[in-house]
Amino acid sequence: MREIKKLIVLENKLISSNIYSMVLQSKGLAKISKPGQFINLYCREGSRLLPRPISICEINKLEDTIKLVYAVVGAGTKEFSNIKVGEKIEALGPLGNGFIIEKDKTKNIIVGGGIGVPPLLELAKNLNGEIEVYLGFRSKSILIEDFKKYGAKVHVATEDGSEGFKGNVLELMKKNNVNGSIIYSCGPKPMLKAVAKWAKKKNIPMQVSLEERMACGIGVCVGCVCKIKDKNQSDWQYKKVCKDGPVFWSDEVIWDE
Amino acid sequence: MREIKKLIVLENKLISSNIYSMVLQSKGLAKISKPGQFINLYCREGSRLLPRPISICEINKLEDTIKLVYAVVGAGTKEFSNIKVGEKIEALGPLGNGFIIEKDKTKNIIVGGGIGVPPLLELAKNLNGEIEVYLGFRSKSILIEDFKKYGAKVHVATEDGSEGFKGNVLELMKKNNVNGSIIYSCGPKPMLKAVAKWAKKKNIPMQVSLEERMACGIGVCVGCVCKIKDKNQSDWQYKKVCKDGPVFWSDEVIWDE
Amino acid sequence: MNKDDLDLRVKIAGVELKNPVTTASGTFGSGREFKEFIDLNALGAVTVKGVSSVPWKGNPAPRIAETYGGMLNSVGLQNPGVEEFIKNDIPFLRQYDTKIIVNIAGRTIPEYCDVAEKLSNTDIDLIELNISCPNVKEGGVAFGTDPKMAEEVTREVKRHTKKPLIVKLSPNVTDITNIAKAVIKGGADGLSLINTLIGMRIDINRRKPILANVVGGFSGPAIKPVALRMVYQVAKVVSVPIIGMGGIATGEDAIEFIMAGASGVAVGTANFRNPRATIDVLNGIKEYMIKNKIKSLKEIRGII
Amino acid sequence: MNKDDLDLRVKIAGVELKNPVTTASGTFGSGREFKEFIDLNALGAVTVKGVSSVPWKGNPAPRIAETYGGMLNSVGLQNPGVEEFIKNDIPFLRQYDTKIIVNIAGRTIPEYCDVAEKLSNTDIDLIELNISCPNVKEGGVAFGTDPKMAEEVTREVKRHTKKPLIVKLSPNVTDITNIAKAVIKGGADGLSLINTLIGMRIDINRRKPILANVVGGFSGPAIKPVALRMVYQVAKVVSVPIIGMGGIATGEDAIEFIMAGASGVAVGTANFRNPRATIDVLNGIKEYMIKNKIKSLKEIRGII
Ligand SMILES: Cc1cc2nc3c(=O)[nH]c(=O)nc-3n(C[C@H](O)[C@H](O)[C@H](O)COP(=O)(O)OP(=O)(O)OC[C@H]3O[C@@H](n4cnc5c(N)ncnc54)[C@H](O)[C@@H]3O)c2cc1C
Ligand SMILES: Cc1cc2nc3c(=O)[nH]c(=O)nc-3n(C[C@H](O)[C@H](O)[C@H](O)COP(=O)(O)OP(=O)(O)OC[C@H]3O[C@@H](n4cnc5c(N)ncnc54)[C@H](O)[C@@H]3O)c2cc1C
Ligand SMILES: Cc1cc2nc3c(=O)[nH]c(=O)nc-3n(C[C@H](O)[C@H](O)[C@H](O)COP(=O)(O)O)c2cc1C
Ligand SMILES: Cc1cc2nc3c(=O)[nH]c(=O)nc-3n(C[C@H](O)[C@H](O)[C@H](O)COP(=O)(O)O)c2cc1C
Ligand code: FES
Ligand code: FES
Repeated sequence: MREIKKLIVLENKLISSNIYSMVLQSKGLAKISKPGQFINLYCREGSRLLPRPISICEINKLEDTIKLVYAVVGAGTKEFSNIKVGEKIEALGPLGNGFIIEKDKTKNIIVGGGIGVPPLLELAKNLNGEIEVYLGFRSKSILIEDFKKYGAKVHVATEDGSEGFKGNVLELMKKNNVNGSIIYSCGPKPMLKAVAKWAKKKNIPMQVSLEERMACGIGVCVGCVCKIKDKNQSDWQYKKVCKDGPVFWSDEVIWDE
Repeated sequence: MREIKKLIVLENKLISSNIYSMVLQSKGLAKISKPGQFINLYCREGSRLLPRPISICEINKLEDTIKLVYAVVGAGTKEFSNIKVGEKIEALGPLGNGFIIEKDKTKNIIVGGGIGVPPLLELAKNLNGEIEVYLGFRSKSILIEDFKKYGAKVHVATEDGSEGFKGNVLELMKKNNVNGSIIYSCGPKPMLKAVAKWAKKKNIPMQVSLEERMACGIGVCVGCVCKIKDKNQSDWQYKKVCKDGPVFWSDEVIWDE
Repeated sequence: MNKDDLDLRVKIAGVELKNPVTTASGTFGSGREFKEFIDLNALGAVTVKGVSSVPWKGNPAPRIAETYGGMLNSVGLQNPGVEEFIKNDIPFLRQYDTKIIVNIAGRTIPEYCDVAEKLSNTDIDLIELNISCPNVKEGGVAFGTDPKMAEEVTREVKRHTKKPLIVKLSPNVTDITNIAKAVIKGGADGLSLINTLIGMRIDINRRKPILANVVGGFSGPAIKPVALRMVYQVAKVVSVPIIGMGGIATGEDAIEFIMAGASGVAVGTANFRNPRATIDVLNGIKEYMIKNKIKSLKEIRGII
Repeated sequence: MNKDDLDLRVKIAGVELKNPVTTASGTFGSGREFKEFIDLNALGAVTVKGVSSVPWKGNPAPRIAETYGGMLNSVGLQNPGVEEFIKNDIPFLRQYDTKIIVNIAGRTIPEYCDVAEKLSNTDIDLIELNISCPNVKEGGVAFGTDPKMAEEVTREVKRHTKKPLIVKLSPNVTDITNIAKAVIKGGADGLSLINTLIGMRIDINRRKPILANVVGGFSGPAIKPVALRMVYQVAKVVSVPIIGMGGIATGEDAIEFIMAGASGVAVGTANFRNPRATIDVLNGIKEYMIKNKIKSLKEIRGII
């Protein structure tokens, strides 16, 4: 039977302002995880009932560990940041469907924004062919060197121009005249929406990893929905980000919000 | 200004089944505490809002420490029992009025029951004259040797007869034909009530330390009341255990519940 | 005394459950997602999420907000409709040795009746009529807050189905005993209480309500004192069995509800924090019974 | 922007408070016990615990029960009566630069009017009429759940006092906007909401309710979503100022209430966990304003 596991924290360190990298001894979780999947982390503090979904950033099957990279944005992630190495954290996973890796694609484009970047790292490790990575941040970048390690060509845009291109990631892509056979993307909704629009014009298939507020993370509460077009595109349904996603084809998604 | 203080836990050890002894570095609290006063301990777990009132068992002014002895009866005391030496706990105190020590009394009788015994220890240290201590327990005793250390003569009753006299503490007192000039008492209400009735017959003045469910511990919520007769004994008022007590003269108390 | 000596059976509206533990509608789907975590055979009943006569799309996201010790939801009864439910979910649940309670939703009396009628000839055990969903504009909550409407919808649904009928009440009323008496007059064979309170959270950074729907149903341990009080109040004035719910997460919680007068106990929001919550509650009940030498729950039901 | 640039003033029923933070009645006494912990001059107002025309003994103990993220109380408005209050507490509070809001209780309309009248010629700033105490059998809660009675008691009290009148509403109603409109028709100059929900806890070992009074008033962070929703609903339909309360423990909580439409914010149960809670809330509001470049709370009040 599946269960919430208590995983030992092997590393939990600040890697950028307010952003932490946490490595967990995964009790077999690494073996069955795929890029783009996420796990539920549970708070100790009982007034915070709901799990915090965090994407898997790196999987190490050999050492049976997984790495998460998370931003401290509220009380739950603050709690996580205070966990000391050697302590345990309750976790459930892997959850959701990861990216659909199209092995035959010769030129992969990865587009990430802010705290949407981490799940793309494990993805990069698993792609064949050329990989071009476009990452956008408000100011400071994360994980650049890690992407490079896996042979990807990395382009950075920052809103304040403190690193790489000054502007957003799509502007940089346009400037570089990007082309490719597939786009994998994760980041803030406005970014995904803009890139999806551009990809459609360029006729490049694109996968997007979405975020939504969740209660269960396992497809039960129907809380975490996004609008997804029906096959024949005549109508749409609310699909669950946690179970049907978090990765969708961008042309299925209705971006109205 | 007064404030909730974070006190370092210097000791937190099991001394009997489910009963712990906790020593705190007191940040000046020891200096101003008196026997029979209590402190509020606050839980870390935020779903448990209310402070847990715990009597001061021993005061060490020289080392600036206080000792508490507490039973694990619910989630809050369970949480306390898991605190490791070196960690901190939030505390407010000293609270309430302690025992009124009548220095001129030549024969002091101390009557304690169960987890009501701890505050009587610091009291015993502060009494002049002869001290006879009667302690009742369900089965296992606590703190006997400590009382002896301060020159008290200790008599033990246990309900199951596993230690000392088999029966309750009042039966033992009657059997021993106890007499004295004052009684100080703390323990379960039925015990206090029975001893108070006996003391009245024997015409021995008696102080009782009461317990009630509390919210604030500082006299604000009016939650922790007991019925106390007016001076002229014609009527009664609900008085606050936390602020007007926890120690009352037994003949003021209306024992109807 | 050990676990085998315990008599955990309870009767709800004429149907015997092997133990009092069921699931709160909408927090357990139809059990599919939980079969990986627990043995569904262990449950007294599975109460499935609300079904309506035709598919409902539900409300826009965000639909979830966390609160102190609880949560808000504004799912809005998204469901594929009763026909899909009958086709897919009844056969799935019938594989297990557990009773099936189907929670039904509607915007109008005919809609409610249609679902009830369609379920009439299926292999389910009980219908739970939800007249208390705060997330649906028409019907839903109005039926649950007006005694006359509550009685009427109960009577009509009762006329349209052969299944025993439980009515699920809203806590968002001045006097819940009035509504309870009304639906019993309308023919209810049992009661479920409580549905969610109505709550709200604001995202002070975005300066917007967290829920797209502004307000939502408030559930979880935070609401338990209200739920328990209502079960107690209603149990004092009615004689039909009650399924108690609202914040139940442990065996002790369940025992409180049983002492307040509940026959069944449903585990809701706790499932989201702990997918084994139902089993933990059941085991907790058993442990309490053994420790306190209680052979049958009858000994403590409504003891307060 | 720094703290000195902020304009925190709010007007409640014609009275200007230097900042929106006050105390919830019954959780702060008359401030005496708190002067050791905080500077009372820092508060916009002190709302004192309920006073009645003659001394009230209150309910038997236990009067307190903890719940998940909240608590129950069944104090039952124990107080020494309005005359003692006038003699002892007004002079005490007048030493401080803070407004005085006196919460008044009664079993009958004449009792309410008597208190209001006696306070009329004293040096207090506002009267808060409590028609919503769940712990008093007669009057109390009934006045707060029936719009007609709520209107009537408001009108009569208003006739008997020269002080501006705030009416404090009960959340234990089907539609709080009805009661709000009724008391405004009766002459209320402002509203306080919410009073406590009604809740219950059972001690499963003793097989008895924890509270001697069986049920009690439910307060604390657990109830915040209900309080916030009600403030929002009422603010949308009335134009008098509202003092929001129910679970406020941080500056962020207070900002949520202000965005929902509250002018003042009262800190209640949080005082029991943290005697400095009022000051922490005030500082939290200021920090939020500075961070978000908000000069006056007007910019965000009722923004939702
Ligand atoms: C599929 C998925 C993958 C994610 N992966 C990552 C990741 O790899 N790294 C990372 O830093 N963050 C990730 N997030 C966002 C992360 O879940 C939130 O930042 C986190 O839950 C905030 O918790 P908190 O207690 O600190 O904040 P609070 O605001 O105090 O949380 C209150 C509630 O809101 C929810 N919530 C708040 N923000 C979000 C959000 N953006 N998305 C979903 N729920 C939210 C919380 O889960 C909680 O229930 C992911 C979210 C999803 C849905
Ligand atoms: C003045 C005073 C002095 C005390 N001194 C001691 C002491 O020295 N050693 C000791 O072991 N115990 C003492 N107690 C009792 C102690 O406060 C409770 O056992 C403790 O609060 C239980 O907390 P819990 O979370 O473990 O139990 P839970 O039952 O989970 O607590 C739930 C709520 O009930 C309250 N509560 C439960 N039992 C009691 C009780 N007996 N009295 C008051 N409140 C209670 C808790 O404070 C909490 O608010 C004293 C009580 C009072 C009033
Ligand atoms: C996400 C969610 C969905 C719900 N859906 C339904 C529903 O479809 N029908 C219904 O009657 N109640 C529904 N409820 C209410 C629960 O069944 C239950 O009455 C309520 O949540 C209180 O119990 P709890 O605190 O244990 O969750 C839902 C609750 C939640 C949290
Ligand atoms: C112990 C206690 C006593 C209270 N006494 C009163 C009272 O005398 N008059 C009144 O109007 N409200 C009274 N209340 C209600 C509070 O003022 C407040 O409306 C309620 O507790 C919700 O706020 P909170 O969650 O911040 O405590 C009391 C609440 C508590 C907890
Ligand atoms: S979070 Fe519950 S269905 Fe996705
Ligand atoms: S605990 Fe609040 S007055 Fe005693």
